[in-house]
This record gives sequence, structure tokens and C-alpha cells, in this order.
Amino acid sequence: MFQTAPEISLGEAVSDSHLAAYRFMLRARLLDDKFAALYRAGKIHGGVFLGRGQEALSASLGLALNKTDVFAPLIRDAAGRLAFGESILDAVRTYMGSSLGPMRGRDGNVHRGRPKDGYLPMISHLGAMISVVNGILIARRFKKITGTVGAACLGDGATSTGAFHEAMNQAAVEKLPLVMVVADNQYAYSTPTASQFACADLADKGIGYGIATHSVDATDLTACLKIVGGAVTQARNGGGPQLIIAKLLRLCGHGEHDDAHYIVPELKNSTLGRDCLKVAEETILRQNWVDAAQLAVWRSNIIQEIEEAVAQVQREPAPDPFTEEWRAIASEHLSETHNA
Amino acid sequence: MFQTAPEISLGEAVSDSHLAAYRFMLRARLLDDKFAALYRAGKIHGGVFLGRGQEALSASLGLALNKTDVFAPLIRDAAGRLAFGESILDAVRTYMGSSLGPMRGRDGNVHRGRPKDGYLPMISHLGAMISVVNGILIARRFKKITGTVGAACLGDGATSTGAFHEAMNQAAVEKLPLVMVVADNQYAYSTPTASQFACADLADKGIGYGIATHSVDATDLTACLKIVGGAVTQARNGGGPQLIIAKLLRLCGHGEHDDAHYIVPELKNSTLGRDCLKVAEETILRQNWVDAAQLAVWRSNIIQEIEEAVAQVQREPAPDPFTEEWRAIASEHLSETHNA
Amino acid sequence: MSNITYLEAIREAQAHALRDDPRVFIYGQDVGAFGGAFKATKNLAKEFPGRVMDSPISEDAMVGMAVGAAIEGMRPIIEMQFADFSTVGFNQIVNQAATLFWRTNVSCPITVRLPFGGTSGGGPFHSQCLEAIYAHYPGLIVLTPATVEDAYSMLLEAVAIDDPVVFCEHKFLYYHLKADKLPSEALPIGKARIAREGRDLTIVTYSAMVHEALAAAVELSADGWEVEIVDLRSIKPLDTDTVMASVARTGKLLCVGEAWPWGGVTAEIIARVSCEGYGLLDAAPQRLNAKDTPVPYHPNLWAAHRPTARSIAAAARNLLNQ
Amino acid sequence: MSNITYLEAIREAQAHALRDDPRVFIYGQDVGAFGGAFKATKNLAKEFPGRVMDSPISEDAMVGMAVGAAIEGMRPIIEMQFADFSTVGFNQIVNQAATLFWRTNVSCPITVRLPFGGTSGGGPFHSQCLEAIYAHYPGLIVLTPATVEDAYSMLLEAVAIDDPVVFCEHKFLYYHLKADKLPSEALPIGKARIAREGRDLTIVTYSAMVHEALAAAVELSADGWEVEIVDLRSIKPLDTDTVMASVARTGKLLCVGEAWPWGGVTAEIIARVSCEGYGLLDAAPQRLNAKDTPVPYHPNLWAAHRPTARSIAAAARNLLNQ
Ligand SMILES: Cc1ncc(C[n+]2csc(CCOP(=O)(O)OP(=O)(O)O)c2C)c(N)n1
Ligand SMILES: Cc1ncc(C[n+]2csc(CCOP(=O)(O)OP(=O)(O)O)c2C)c(N)n1
Ligand SMILES: [Mg+2]
Ligand SMILES: [Mg+2]
Repeated sequence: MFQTAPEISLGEAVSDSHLAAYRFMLRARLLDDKFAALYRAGKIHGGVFLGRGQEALSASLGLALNKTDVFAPLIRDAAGRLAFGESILDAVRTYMGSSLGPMRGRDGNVHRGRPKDGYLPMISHLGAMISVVNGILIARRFKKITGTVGAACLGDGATSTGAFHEAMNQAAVEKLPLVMVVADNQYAYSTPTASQFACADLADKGIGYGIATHSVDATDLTACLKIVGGAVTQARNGGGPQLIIAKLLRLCGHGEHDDAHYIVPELKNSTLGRDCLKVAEETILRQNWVDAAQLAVWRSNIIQEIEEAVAQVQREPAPDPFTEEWRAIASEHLSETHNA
Repeated sequence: MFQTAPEISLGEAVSDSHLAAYRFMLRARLLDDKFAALYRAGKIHGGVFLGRGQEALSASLGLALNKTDVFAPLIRDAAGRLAFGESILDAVRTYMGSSLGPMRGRDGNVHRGRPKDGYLPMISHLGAMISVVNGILIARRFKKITGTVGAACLGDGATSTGAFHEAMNQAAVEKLPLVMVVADNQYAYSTPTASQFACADLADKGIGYGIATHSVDATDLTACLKIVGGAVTQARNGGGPQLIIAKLLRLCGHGEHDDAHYIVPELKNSTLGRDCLKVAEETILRQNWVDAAQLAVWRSNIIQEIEEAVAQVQREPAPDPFTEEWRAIASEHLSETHNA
Repeated sequence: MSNITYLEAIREAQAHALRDDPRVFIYGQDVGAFGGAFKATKNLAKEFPGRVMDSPISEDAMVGMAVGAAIEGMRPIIEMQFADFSTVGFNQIVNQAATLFWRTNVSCPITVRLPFGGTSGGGPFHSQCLEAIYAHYPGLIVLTPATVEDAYSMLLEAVAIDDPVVFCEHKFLYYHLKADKLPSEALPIGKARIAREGRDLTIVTYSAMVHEALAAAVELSADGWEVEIVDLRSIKPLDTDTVMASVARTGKLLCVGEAWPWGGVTAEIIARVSCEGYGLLDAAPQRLNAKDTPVPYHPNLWAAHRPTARSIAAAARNLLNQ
Repeated sequence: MSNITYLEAIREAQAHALRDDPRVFIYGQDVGAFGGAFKATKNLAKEFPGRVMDSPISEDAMVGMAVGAAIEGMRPIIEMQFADFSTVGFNQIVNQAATLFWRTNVSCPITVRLPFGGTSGGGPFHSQCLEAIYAHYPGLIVLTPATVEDAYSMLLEAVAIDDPVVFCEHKFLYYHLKADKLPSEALPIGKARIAREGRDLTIVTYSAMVHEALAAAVELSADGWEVEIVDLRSIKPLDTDTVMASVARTGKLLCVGEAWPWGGVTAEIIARVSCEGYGLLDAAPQRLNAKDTPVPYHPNLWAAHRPTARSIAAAARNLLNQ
């Protein structure tokens, strides 16, 4: 069922995209690590959610998208967000609640985006973003914009939501260029997949929607680049919606408050439990695309970039409730004026 | 894809169940006809919804169920309701809003049932009854009651609801003896299936839930008895949830207010467009199980029964708003006492 | 066109919007060739090919889709087949559409049409009045036109507004109300209307209940009482000023709503007047709502469940005689 | 057990219910071996094998399942991971559970636990107060315990009640509140509690705001003002009598709620007092609610969004000085 990476010698284009993806994976991992550290230090309110183990999948998706595409990432998509074009500053500002960030302290952590850039800020309700992506794609069809795709991300658990079902069906009926990426990371919070669904494989759901379906071993960056890239291309070329089921293991707690003690050792020790970042690194070194020294330089540069961003944001103003505009609607003339 | 009726000579048991089902189909058809007439005469408020063309499927289901089973019919299941044990009086009382009916004039038309008899009164929101059936089945598991099944009915259109998806998945995860009967009657109100879903066949959805799936030509009573009966038996014997996709054509408007002009002639003229009641009748006569005279007697007896029920209900008291207990909760001591 | 119904006004407003604004499209169950369960989109699919789209029975995805289209610059109109079914598209309305502007500074100009309110035989799931539910959430505009003219002009304005609008169109008024012609000018949204002038008592109400109140006022005028009737038109925002000014004139307030009693429009109006216009009242304000049960099917029960001209007149008399 | 938190009280009530009543079971995301997102079901799966069930992420089916189980004689407790997510199970709560008894005379004893209300960093989708939404619908009981003792006894009573109960447990109180022991007796549901006696002003509130109001009262008592605080405990039904009796004593009314301002508990209380106890008031009633926007993420914004001891004291002072 898994698409395994071709063990043939890889051409230049492959090394390029592998390295590009790797660098976004690394950025995401290091950024996540920083958020985890800030959380432990009590510097972040609410939760922190990491994409550890999901970077290969997410970065491959972000890279496969053009800047004019639509992207609705979920909680574990730091890599995809960066690859799609999010700045580290936007991420840090949102987690720290800076008034200069895209969410201006009104929303936080993984709930960030810039809708006008095709980058959608998730609401928490799982499955709810997919039909929103459909809507953008339908609007583009009205506007006769062709060649763009919309990608939505989800976890294994969220396939149980009615919202997922309705949106998948909607995309299929309207033949939209939706790429639906399901990270089957074996758990939804503490709930194992056996308590979440009863099909042999989530990929079995595709046929019921009449949607082309792809499976991929998400611990393997090479496979992700190929499968995700291929699905995006298919959608872009008029192939209609694409469902990608990616297998991996969540290599962290649900959030940083969770020690994930419930993850069974059998899974940790299986190939699913491999760290995609390590696997990607090993491929790079084995293929001699760059050497270990270069990897270390990348790593330290990214760390510096992140530290600078955090330092900058920590100096930035927090939102001020007195100057805050407490208005939930755009039409100023229609706001309620009474006091309650 | 269709299960076609075996054209071999049929044994006695087959003729028995065929005749029993036929009689419920006929009752349902004649009862529906009466409601349509009352509607045209302005004697029924709100809508009237017929099961014309769906009687073979529905009766087969009602007959396959025991009185201790659970049944959640939908709008086109007059035949199944009668076969499950509903009296004509309950049906007429509900349509006429009699205070003596099971819904006491509080709810009407197809929204009728007796929950304590395992016969669930649908709410209008499509898909919403399935998880309720699941709940009864889970309760029985708690109570160590075995050997009962729960059947829920739905249309092709309602497969697009999130509620359907969540409940199907729930039944699969909990391995409940749910029999999910989808009447794919080619339209949801005016919407043809092509605008409703994009899978080649609704039966393709089963595998995505990990649920055993059956297809049946619902214009053919013999096939319905076999397939529906078989699925119910499988569920009863521990085979887990069963999905039945039944193909037919709605031989009426969505409701009696609707002339169904949008139904395309190709469908009307196809085998799907056959009237299952006629088909069943032809089989009976061809097989010589009873003769035409007997069929006529049955018909006139049923008509008399229906007329008597209507006449009786018309003499019954309408609900009286002054003696009505306007209280939505069971706990009398917790009702609001102020006036607003 | 003459003798235009409330329903036709809604159709005309949509035709007008489709004609004038290429960003407008309509999405809902059976709204296409069929013209909608109530025929509110009759012929529009033919007149505006591709822009009136049938949806699957997926209220959640219908609203989510509209939000996405709005982000991309469109002005979608979503038709719920009945207001009651919006409960399954609820999350997308109150958490997706209603929060978008506040969270991202990107506006969300969608219109969700809710055919709502009681009709004879409608029963518990085809009769509900959900305006208070939507008005409680920040980020939504909630409209309840009571006249043919308002049905037309407010729907046009709803589509033009940059915010998500829950447009509550009353099914009972669909065929009952008629007007000679459609208006070219109208009160803006956010302004209430004095539906009848009077000096003795203010009745604040909206939607179908405006007409019950007007009938009650006619009855009361036979006894010499002159009742002023405020038609709120918009539930959120509420035009507190117009209400207050009327109460200042009459000194007495009766609020009437077809919705359930706990915490709806009538409670909100009374709270506002009591808090902000306490001195204006000569007597305790009163309210009249539906009973606190699901809406019954049988016409006898239904007639007793919701306020009517008769029960309004009785409540008004009670207040007037204080 | 000593130093029992509000959260532990909820766990204990469930343990008690499971122990005493074989009809009780718990269903929700991660409630099993994991013990729930907030640990409100910690160890219960082990203690009561098979009776604490993990559900898929399917709020609609979770509630629907509970209704079915209740019809068959069980007493299910459904845990929503956050109140905010009940919007996707909304239809089953308000249209299936809430209508069952009225339609069929078959009761629907389910308890839906909603961990609700604001906490620092919770943001727009993990902070909502939805009590008014549920209370508007007929057929539901809506509870909002403010103390450890009430969390325990009211949850026990909720499970015993024959009707669907929306049990709003405040996340902010989970760890903040402690009690020495669990109560063996309690006020019945439907009765409000005088949380503090006073003669100068009545503050009517509920849930977490009771504690903000108590803190405000302490502050005001330094100036010689004696504020009476009514903890509603139950939002539906509302104990109008206790509220009215208190207002009769103090003559002044301030209603405080953490929910959004349009039409919530505070509007309903003020409407009731104004309509039925008009003569009791010496001054215009006042209310204080959250702002009419989604709940903000940043602690600074959040602190200004909801009422606090400080803003309550300011509003109270305003009224007291009239
Ligand atoms: C509708 C809804 N219900 C519940 C939640 C609470 N919740 C947040 S994340 C989560 C688990 C998600 O699991 P999965 O979809 O597998 O994604 P993963 O965390 O594994 O990436 C849950 C239950 C939610 N956000 N939305
Ligand atoms: C959630 C929901 N949305 C919309 C409706 C309105 N509605 C009632 S029946 C119907 C069509 C149903 O079609 P289908 O499921 O195919 O059943 P059929 O009528 O063909 O038997 C619609 C849209 C509803 N009852 N529930
Ligand atoms: Mg997962
Ligand atoms: Mg159909």
C-alpha cells in the first residue's frame, strides 16, 4: 500500500526538491522546538501543537503548491506553512499574541493565516476548513481563473466528522481541484485509529466519493514529494479532487501538555515510528547531496533566525484593550451602539 | 450490480413471504392514495409524502424485522411501517392530527412512531435518526440483549449529510447490528443523483466504512426479500453493520404538492421506472400463488379498512389547546412557572 | 408587475442582485432548475446560467463553501430549505462566517436565507424562529423583514453588506402579503419603522407578528386606544433609539415575538428599555412570546402556541388598563 | 479526600453515578483510558470497565447515540471536549433530545457535559459560553454550577433527571476552586442560592462570574456597601422567585454574565424582573456582559473582554450611587 521511495540513483531535480523540502522540515522542527521551549517557560498561553514526524508530508505539500494556490493547513503543518510562504515572524507573533501579527492577538497558536493570500486560518472545529477551500475554488471557477488548486489538511480522527464528509462530497460533485491530505498518524489525541474507524485503510474512503486516491509512507520524504507532488499536479491539470492518505506516527503529544504515554511501543518501533527528518537527512548524506557540515550550518542559521524573531516579537507591543476595536463586523455603521 | 430475481420455480416459503409482503405493499399504496386524496381535498395540513415505487423495499425490510427489533423509517416507508406493526389507525391519526394518535397532534404526517416499541418517529433533519438507532443497539449491548437488529432508512440525497457519515462510522467502530437501507430513488426532491454524489454507485461507500454492502433492484420484490432479509440475518448473526443500496425510481412527487415534472422520461421508461407493486402482482399471477379475484378481494378489504379508519378518526377529538399540557420536559417540578 | 407577493419580492431582489453584481451567485438545495422548495429562485437558473447552483444535502458544506467564495470576492446567497435545517450548518455560520472579520480583518459578505416561522401544519421542524440564536453570536447581522417592500429592499441590502447576514424570511408571509410595486427607496438596515402611530402603548415586534399586532391595534382602536407599533426590521443591530423614542411617547411597552420565550428578542428589548429608558415607563413592560414547547403540528394547537391578534389585544388591554 | 477541586468533584459525581446506577455510561472523545482532555473521567474506565467509551470525533453521532440509549432506558453522560464543539452536535441536542418528550411522551434522560467559558489563551473556539443558546430551546435543562459542591451535587442530580441536561462546567473553575469535602445534601436544581447577603444591591450571576462578583462585593464592602449576590445555579429553569425576593430587599439589580450581550441570561433576568417585579426597583436595572466579539486569545484582551471583579465593582458603584 505504501509507495516506497525508488532506490535508484536520483537525478538533480530530485535532489533539489529534496533539499528544499528538507530545509523547510528543519525550519519547522526547530521552530516547533522553540515554541515547546517557550511553552515550558510559561511564555505561551493556551496550547502548543507540534508537527513532529509530519514534516515530510507537510513540507512536500507546501512546496507542491504555488503562491497563487489555496492552503488550509491544520495543527501539525508548520513545515507546510513555511514552505507555502509563511514567515517565521508571522508564526511567532501569533503564538505570542503580538498585535503586529496577522491575527493581532485575537486568535493564537496554530490559528493563523492570511485569507487574502490563499492561506486560511483554521477554526478549531475539525473538518470545517475543507468546504471553505471548496468555496474559494468555486469562486475561481466563476472568475475563470484556471490552474490553481486548493489543499486542505486533516488528521485520521477528523475523518469522522460530518464536515469532512460533506466537503469531500461537495468537491467531488463540483469536480474541484481540491487536494485533501489526511495525515493518518495513528492517534487522534489519545484515541487510536481502531476506535476511530473500521475500514481497512482510510484510502478505502476515496472510491465512495468518486475521488482519485493516493497512499504514501509519510516518514519518507522522497515518497511524499513524489506522491503529493503528483496529486497536486493531477488536480491542477483537471483531474478533479485528490485524496492523499499519508501514514506516519505522531512523534509528540497531542499538544505539549500531553506526554503521549498511550502510544504503544510496537508503533514507535515500527517503520511508521521513524522520524522523517532523520530519514531525509540520511538520504541526503547517503546521496552526498550536501555534507554534514552544511547541514549544521543550515541548522544554526535557522536557530539564529528563530531566536531573532522571538527576541523581536518579545519587544513588540502586546494588544491594548483600550485601543482595541471591539467590533465583530465590517460594517461599522451597523454595529450595536448600546451598552450591555 | 443488481441482484436479479431468480427465475427458477419458487418454493412455498418464497410464495408465503412474497404474498405477505405484497399485502403490506398494497396496504401502503392504498393508504398513501387515501392520504393524497385527503390532501387534495384540503383535509390534511402541511405535506403528504408517498412511498410509491418504494413499497417492495420497505415492506421487505419491515417483514425482515422482528417486533423486538428497532426500526427508524423515513418518509417513504408506509409499507415498512405497516409490516413492522404500525396500525393504519396510528398513521391516519397522525396525518389528521388526532389527539388520540401516538403524536397527539403535536407532530404529524410521516413523523410518527412509538419509541418504546422500537419504532422511532423521525425528526425532519435527514440522517439524524441513524445514530439514535445506534444508541438503542448500544444500550441493548449493555443490557446483554442479543439477537436484535436496528434498521434505519434513508434516501440517496441524505447520504450527503454529515449525520449519515458520523453514524455509519459509529456503527462500524462499535460493530453494531445496524441495517442501513438507502433507497437510491434517483432524486432528492428535484435534485438528480448526478448533482448529489460523484461515486459510480452508492454501494462504493460501504468499503470506506468497513461495512458489508448489498445492492438490490428495488423494483423486484423477490430480490428485495432475499437481499434485505439476508442483510438483516447477517446483522442479527453478528455480522456487524450492513449497508443496502436499493435502486428504484420515485414514482411520485417529492410530496403531493410536487408534480415531479423534472423526472426525465429515460428513467421513467427504464427498468428502474417499473412499479414494484405491478411487478410483484405479475409474479403472483404468473406463479399462480393466488388469482386475480383474490387480489381484488384483498384490495377492497384494505380500502374498506382504510375508509373506516379515516371515518373514525374524523369523528375523534382534535387536540384542545386549553387542556393541552404545554410542557416540553418530563420533570414537572422543573418547568418554568413565569409568564412570558 | 402588480400584486407582488413577499415571496416574489425575494425572488426579484435576487434577480436584481444577480443582474447588477457579477459577484452574486445562489447555492442551495433544489434552487436551480426547480426554482427552490418555495419557488424563491424560480427561473433564475435559466436567466443566469451557472449562477444558481443546486447543492447536495449538506448544510455545513453549503455555508463553508459560501465563506470561501466570499473570501475570494464573491457575494454568495445560500438558501436553507427551511430555517430549521440551518442547525446542521450552524457551526459554519456561527464559528466560521461570524468570526472571520474579527479574526482576520477579511470581511465575509454572505447572505444565508432562512425561510422561517410557523405555518399551519408545519410542525416542530418546519416552523422554527431562530433569530435570537443567531443574534446572540457576535459577527452576524440578523434581519426579519415584515413587508413585501422590506423583503425586497432588505435582501438587496443584505447582499451588499460586507458582513454575514442571516436573512429570516417568514414563510407565513410568502403568499399572504402583497404590494403594488417594489420600492426604489427604503429605510436602511438598522432602522426600525413605525408601522402604525399611536399614543397609548408601544408594541415592539417584527416579521409576521407585525401583522398580528396591526390587527390587534385595529381592534383596540374601536375602543379608543391608539397603539403605536414598531417594526424592528433588523434584530441585530437593534434600533434601540426608535424603540426608546416611541416608549417616551406612550409610556407603555409590550414586546411581541413568535419565537420561544427564554431570552429572545422580547427579553433583549425589555432589557434595553429597562436599563436605558427606565424613566420612560409608566407601567411594567410586558412581553408575549410563543409557548415554551416545540411548535405543534395541529392547527388548533399551533394557533394557541404563537401570539395572535387576539392574544396581543388581550395583553395590550391588560397593560392599557393599568 | 480533602482539597477537592471543581474538576475532581465532577469526576467524583460521575464515579458515584456509575457506581450507583447501572444505567449510567460515559461517551466522549478520549474519555476512556486517557481520562478525558481535562481528566474529568480519570481512572473511570478502569474502575468501570466497558462503561466509559471513547467516541470518534463525531459530535452529532455522539449525541444521537445518547438519545437512543436513553430511549432504551440508559442514562448516558456525553462529554464534549469543549463546549464550543457542541455546535456540530447542535442539531441532535436541540432537535432530537429536546423534542423527544414533548413529541412522544418518552423522556430523554441524557446529560451533555460542556466544559465552557474563558481561560487565558483559550481564544475564540475554546472559550465560548453557550448557555443562552441552549436555554432558548424548549425541552432542555441548562445548569451552570459555580461551586465545587454544586458541580458535584448538580451533576449527580442532572444524571437522575428525566430530561436532557446541558451541564455547563466552567473550565476556569476546574483547578481554581477547592472545597474540603463533597456535600451529602444540596439545594435542588431549580433553586438559586444567595452566595452573599446584602442590603444595598442585588447582583444576579452564575458560574465563574459568581466569584468575580464576590470579589467585587468584598471591595465594595470596604466602602460600606453591602451587596447581595444571587448565584442562579440553573439557567433553565430560572429561579425567578429568589431573584425577585432579593431585589425586593435591595431595590437595585445588576446582572452579570460572561456570555455575549445580545439576549442572554442577563437580558432574561432583567426582563423578568422588569415585567413581574417592576415596583421593586428603585433604579434602572443594569447588566454587564462580555463584549460582542469572539473571545480573544491574548490575556490582555481576554481580561477586558469578560466582566471582572473590577468592572463589576465599577458597574455596581455606578448603580449604588444613583
Ligand atoms: C469537531 C471537533 N471536535 C473535537 C475537537 C477537539 N480536538 C482537537 S484535535 C483532536 C484530535 C484530532 O485528531 P486527528 O484528526 O487525528 O489529528 P492529529 O491531532 O492526530 O493531527 C480533537 C478531538 C475539535 N477540534 N473539533
Ligand atoms: C438536513 C436536511 N436538509 C434538508 C432537508 C429538506 N429535505 C427534506 S426531504 C429532502 C430530499 C431528500 O431526498 P432523498 O434523501 O433522496 O430522499 P427521497 O425524498 O428521495 O426519498 C430534502 C432536501 C431535510 N429534511 N434535512
Ligand atoms: Mg491523528
Ligand atoms: Mg431520493
